Amino acid sequence: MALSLFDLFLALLLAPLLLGVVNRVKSIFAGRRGPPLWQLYADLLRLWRKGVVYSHTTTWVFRAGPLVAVAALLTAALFLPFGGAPAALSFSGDFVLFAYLLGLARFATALAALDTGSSFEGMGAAREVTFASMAEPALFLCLVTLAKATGGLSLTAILGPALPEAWVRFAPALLLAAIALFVVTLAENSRIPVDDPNTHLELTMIHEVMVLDHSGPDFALIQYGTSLKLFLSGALFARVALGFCEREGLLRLALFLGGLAGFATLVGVVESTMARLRLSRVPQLLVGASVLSAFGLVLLLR
Amino acid sequence: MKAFAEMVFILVVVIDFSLLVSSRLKAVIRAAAAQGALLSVLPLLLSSERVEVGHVLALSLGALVVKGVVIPWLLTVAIREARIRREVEPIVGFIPSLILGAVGVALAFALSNGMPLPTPEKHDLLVPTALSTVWTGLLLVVSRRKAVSQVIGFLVLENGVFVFGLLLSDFMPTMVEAGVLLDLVAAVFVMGIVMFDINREFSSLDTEKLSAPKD
Amino acid sequence: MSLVLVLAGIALAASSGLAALVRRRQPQLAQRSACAVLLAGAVLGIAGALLALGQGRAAQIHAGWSAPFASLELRLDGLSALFLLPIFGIPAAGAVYGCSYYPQASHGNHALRLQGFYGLITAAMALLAVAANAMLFLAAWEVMALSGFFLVLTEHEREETRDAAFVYLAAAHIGTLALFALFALLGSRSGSFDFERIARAGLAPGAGIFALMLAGFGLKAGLMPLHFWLPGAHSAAPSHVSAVLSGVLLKAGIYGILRVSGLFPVLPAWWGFAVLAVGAVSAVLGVAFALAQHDLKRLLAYHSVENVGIIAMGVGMAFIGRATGEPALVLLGFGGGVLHVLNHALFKALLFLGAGSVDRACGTREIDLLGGVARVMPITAALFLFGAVAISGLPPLNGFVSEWLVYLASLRALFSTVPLVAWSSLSAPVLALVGGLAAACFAKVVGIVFLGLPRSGRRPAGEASRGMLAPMAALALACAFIGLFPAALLPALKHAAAEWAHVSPSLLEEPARRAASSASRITVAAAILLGLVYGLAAIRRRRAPVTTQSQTWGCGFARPTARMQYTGSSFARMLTLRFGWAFSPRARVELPAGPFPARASYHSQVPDTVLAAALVPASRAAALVASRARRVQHRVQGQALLVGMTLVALLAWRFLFW
Amino acid sequence: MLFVVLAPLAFSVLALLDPLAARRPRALLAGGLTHLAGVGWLIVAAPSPALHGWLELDPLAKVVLPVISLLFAACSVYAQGYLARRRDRDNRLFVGGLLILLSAMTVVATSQHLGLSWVAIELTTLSTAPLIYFDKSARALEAAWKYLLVCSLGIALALLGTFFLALASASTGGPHSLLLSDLVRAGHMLSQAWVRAGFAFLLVGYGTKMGLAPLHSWKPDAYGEAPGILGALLSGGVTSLGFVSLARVVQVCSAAGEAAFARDALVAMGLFSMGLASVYVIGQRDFKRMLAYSSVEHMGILAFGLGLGGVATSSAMFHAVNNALTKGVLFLAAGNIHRSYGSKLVDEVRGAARRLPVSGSLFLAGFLAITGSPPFGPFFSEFSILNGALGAGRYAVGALYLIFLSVIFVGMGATVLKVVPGDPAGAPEVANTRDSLATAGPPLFLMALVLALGLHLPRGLKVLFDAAAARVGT
Repeated sequence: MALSLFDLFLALLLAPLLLGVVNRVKSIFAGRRGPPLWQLYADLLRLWRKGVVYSHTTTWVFRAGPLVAVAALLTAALFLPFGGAPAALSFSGDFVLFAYLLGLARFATALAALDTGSSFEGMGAAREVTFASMAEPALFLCLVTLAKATGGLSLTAILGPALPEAWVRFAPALLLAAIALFVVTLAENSRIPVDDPNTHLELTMIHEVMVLDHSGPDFALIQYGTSLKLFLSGALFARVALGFCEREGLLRLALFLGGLAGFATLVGVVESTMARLRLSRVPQLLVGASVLSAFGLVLLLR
Repeated sequence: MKAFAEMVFILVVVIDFSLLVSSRLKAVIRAAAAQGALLSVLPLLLSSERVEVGHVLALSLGALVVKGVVIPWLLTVAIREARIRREVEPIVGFIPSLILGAVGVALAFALSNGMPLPTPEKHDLLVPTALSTVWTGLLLVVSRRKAVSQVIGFLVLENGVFVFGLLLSDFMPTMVEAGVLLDLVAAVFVMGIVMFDINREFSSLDTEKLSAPKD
Repeated sequence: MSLVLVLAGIALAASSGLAALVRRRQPQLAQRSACAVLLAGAVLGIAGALLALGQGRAAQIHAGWSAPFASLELRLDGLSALFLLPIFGIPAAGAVYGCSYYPQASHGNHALRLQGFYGLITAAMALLAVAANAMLFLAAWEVMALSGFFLVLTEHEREETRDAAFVYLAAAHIGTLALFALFALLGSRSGSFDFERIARAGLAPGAGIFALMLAGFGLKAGLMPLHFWLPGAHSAAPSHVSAVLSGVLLKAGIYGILRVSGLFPVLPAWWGFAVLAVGAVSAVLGVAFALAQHDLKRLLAYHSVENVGIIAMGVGMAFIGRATGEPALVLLGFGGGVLHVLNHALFKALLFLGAGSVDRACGTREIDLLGGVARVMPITAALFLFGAVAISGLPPLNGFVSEWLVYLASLRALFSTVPLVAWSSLSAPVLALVGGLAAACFAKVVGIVFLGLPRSGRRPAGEASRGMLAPMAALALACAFIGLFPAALLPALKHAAAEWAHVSPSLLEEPARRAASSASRITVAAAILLGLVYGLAAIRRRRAPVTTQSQTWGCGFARPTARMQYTGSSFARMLTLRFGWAFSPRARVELPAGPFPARASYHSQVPDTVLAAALVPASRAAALVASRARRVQHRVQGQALLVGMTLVALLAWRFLFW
Repeated sequence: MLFVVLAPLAFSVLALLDPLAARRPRALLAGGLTHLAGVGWLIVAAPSPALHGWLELDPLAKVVLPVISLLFAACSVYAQGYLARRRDRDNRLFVGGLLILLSAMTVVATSQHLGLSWVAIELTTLSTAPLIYFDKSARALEAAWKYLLVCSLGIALALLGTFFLALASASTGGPHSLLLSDLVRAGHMLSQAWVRAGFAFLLVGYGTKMGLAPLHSWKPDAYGEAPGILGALLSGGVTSLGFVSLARVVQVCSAAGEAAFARDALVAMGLFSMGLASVYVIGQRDFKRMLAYSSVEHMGILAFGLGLGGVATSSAMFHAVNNALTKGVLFLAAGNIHRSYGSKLVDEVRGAARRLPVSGSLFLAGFLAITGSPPFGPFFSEFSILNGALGAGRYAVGALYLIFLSVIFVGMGATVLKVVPGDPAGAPEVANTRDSLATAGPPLFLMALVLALGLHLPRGLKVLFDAAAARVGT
């Protein structure tokens, strides 16, 4: 239990760093030196100290949005086993709660965006919930595939000792699931090719346009939430992808951190080498991911 | 006696045919009256000893008066009173009617061959004649435009029923007499034409005009 | 004892309308007394149901009734008791709400009639839940359906109300006729119309029985494509009526499916797959249609189709569990389905009442005309949001719990050794899709209606009255309770499931214990979530930074107006495009013309596909054919000809062919 | 026994001779109530057969006679209000005709002699034809003419059929009689070929009287144009008697071993009637004509039940009672609505429930009852007939029965829901036609009976239906 809590603490602490790694990879590709790895920590601190501006239009929903979102993400973090230890909280079907907590965070953010009455933020919210609802089946197909392969019904069980053996027996299915999971991760975290976190044209943005009106500590929470979400999805992906190598003790934690770094690099490479898709193509990508993972599941069920 | 009866039956069927081809209302009425009068002879010809003479006479006389005289007379009056035109105005032409009638007669003979009579002492032409006449009556009701023609058709149909009833006159005379009620209906029809003056309401007795378009 | 309480509740509910009738001269008093009588009945009924749940054994009353085949056979078992909770609870909340929402003082006879049928439908549904004889069941069923009809017809001066009521009535009656056939089959095969005897006869579950059951009960439950009557009826009725129709009446269909399937000792697996498939289709298409709606209440009505689909998925899993002898599937599927019945009743009633308050305050249900309602009606908005979170299946509320049970059932199916059963776990991604779409849809509803700025002149004058808020708050509390303490209801669900599946409760003990331990962790997680929100809020409040009020960032637009806000239609457009194949949208477009366009407009609506694309054209065609057919035989000659031809045909039949 | 036949006749003579128009309706009331009392006494005292056994209160008679008497009594009360509002018409023939009709109906109900039945049925046709023309409009005349012609044609064929049966009884050793008990006792002694043919003719003849499709063509016009009171008596009384007469013929057929064909023919015609009614009811704009097609449908149901045999026949007896009472409600209520709006087209009539709270609601309730909604009586009978069909393993006909019932419900519902709800403002209105005790009370009373039959079917009645069904044979 203590180890689980330590892992959790580490995760919450390291979450902003992951985004720093992604940005560093991107700047290396662009031939720049780029911001320092801990840039986001500095940003968060600065924002936390700033004052806030609220629109006349907004209500308590706007203020509650970031709080609920971060709280939901933090709760979700309880269910994910990070390093070697099992998750802090685990029960059969807990990944449903995990996914739905991410959903709650999204719901809160979208409502906060709609509360401003801005058409751009409304647009962003609409896109966010649209793509999320399409990513959801793909995510669940991946999880069901994993559950079937490992015989576990909780994240801890799925990512536990049964996973390496599952990789041996059902490698093709798990490979398909992992690819789909990566696509879902990109979509859920508003990364290229679904969304471009660095764009400055409101018309093309998804996640960023939703939070245009947030400022100060609220925005700090949102930024932290974004990084935490990326960290959570990255951790899930890394654990699944590295499931085939079995290690013990500290080595496992090292492997996990290495996996995360690999994930960040992968995201950075994808972001640097691919262009953002047209919005109308995004659903095809997500449906494609669903089909991939469904195929994986079919391989297991046949 | 038997030959006489046979003669009458054949005449009745011939009158059926003539009813189907007549183009004048007057002629049709006259033919129906003649048929009625002919029928009134039948009870006398066919009666057996078991039946009281009173019944036989009553039946015969009643048929003669009602079928042969009263209703034809009423019809003539109706035509005059309601100023009905003299033509029959068929829906189905005379030749097709005649062919249909002939088919009906053939069927009637075939059918009665297949239906053995439980009372064998009666004449074997009786059933086919009755059925042919019923058939002719139906044909007239269905294939003629004017209300008067339909009344005549009904009258003929009823003549057929009357002929059939003669089979029962031995053991159920009252039942046969009840058939006279049918004549009452015919009378009501005619009175309807005269009293409620279908002519005035619809400008002609053409029942097609009775049907306003509706569903 | 428990059954006696329920019967007393039924009697009080049925007579509640009379209370208003007696005192009709003093409208306010009359309405309150009707409401009080109904409330008293509901309290008794719920007490009876809870008592039965606590006792864990069925109560029975038998009395003679001299209608053909009928007897007054009443039975209160776990399944009945679970259904009795919403059956009494929702109308009670609705009646209180109605006192302020639909006052007799201003609505006169309409309100009087409404109250009468409101009590009657409550009583009929409760009677249905305890009926253990087919004829009694059918009688209660039809009284329920007819009361529903009169409730929908309340505002009968409006043409769309009459149309909706007619479609409802036609659908209800056709459903009843299917049930006629169903029970006639069951009765003639088992030789009795008492449920107990039918169950003891050990009938074979055949395809015909299944088809009749699915058609008859599916029509009432609103399973796709038999849902066509539902959107119109629910939006035409006053809101507290919609709450009962949507929250409880539909569930009568689910109850029927469960009750009848419980009469068979074994079920074939294909029944389960069929129900599962129908449920999945209903869930997905229901929420898709909901997304495309502009009318708040129609939207909520389509969500009922979705939720009934989810319930049916649970029921289907339970069927599969019974067919393959897997107690975990029975418990989780049945438990998820039945718990969702209760949950959906709670949050859908909450949402309909909220929609009613908005409708009353703003005078429109058109989502795209509303906006910013939360600023004037903060409590209503908060309660509606509460319901929205619950119906989207988001933690920590009750919608999540029942959906989670259904998820768990489909995940358990993964490990079944029986061939094909594992495939039913494909329902999990379907549920995920439905959950995502529902969340999107309620983000739209809450966001567009309550947040932002008013999009038209229709804005509320003030917060809803306390009489309207209180029942909503009560419903919200119930939602929260189930969401936070999901393990509380599991023992009752286990008992009912065991009775239904004809297995001993000990067989379900093991899965129930596992589910309960998982459910208790949900409680922990929910507590952590709430604690975190509270803690973060406290920290955030402590931070108390300099706060400035300003305009929303307009992205460079010089003069943004409220009409430039995103609308509900635009919000949902990307998703509805994906379901274009299922819709038959109708658009009225007026394009801008010339160099100085005076006006342009775009109006679109998505009518119900089944109704607009299939049933209405079909009935038009039937009417056309009928009117053609009617043109024949007006002449007297033709009529006489028919007589003659019938005679000839009969003779020919007899003598030539027969 | 003879008293209930003769008393209405006596009152009819009184009415026909009475010079005072205002006093005549009272003769109707007196006749109806006397008859009701007489029938009540008959039920209690159960006297021995009259007229050499030609009139007897057999189970079939016990089923229909009280219902007809009740219906007539209700109509005679209704007539007080109705005729008071129709001072413009001479009511001599109306009152006299109705009383003769009652007498004839009594004879048909109790007659054990097929010949006597025929005579009395003929009399019902003759006595009602002039009443259809009560409105003296061109369409009423047309309706009366069609009624008379088509029914007479049927009745002539029925006479021929009766002759056939008589002939069948005249085989060597046969009873030479048309008395039902003689025929049934003779059983296989009857000449089968003639029984067969006789049944075909009688089915057409009495089927016309009942209004089974395709022999129904007089119904929409007659019911559409006749006063509501006559519609109630025709569709509740006369058609039920056609059914009873047909049932007695089936009884003879069963005894002669010819039941199988008879039953098949009845099922076929019953289903055909329901199917035809369902076609004609869709999009019906005239609500009285709609009721006529509903009557065709229910005659179909009765024939269907009679044809199925067993439980279904017993239920058909029950349904005959339910149908008679409910049709009474519907026609009387429809008559009130028709008079108040001066129209019977759905385009002009709306909001009847508001303008005529009792009649409008009764029209709706009657519609729900007749289409088989619980807890009204017809629900139980219609359900039992279905149960009989499915129990006998006849799934196809059961399915057709259900399909027709649902189409008819939808068709009738569309019409009724245009008439009853809504706002009557702007619809045409005839002065002094609101609900009164005399015009709204009788249908309300009948409706209560229909409801009571659904809530509680006395044991005695159940036994009676079974006995009547047993009479008809299997």
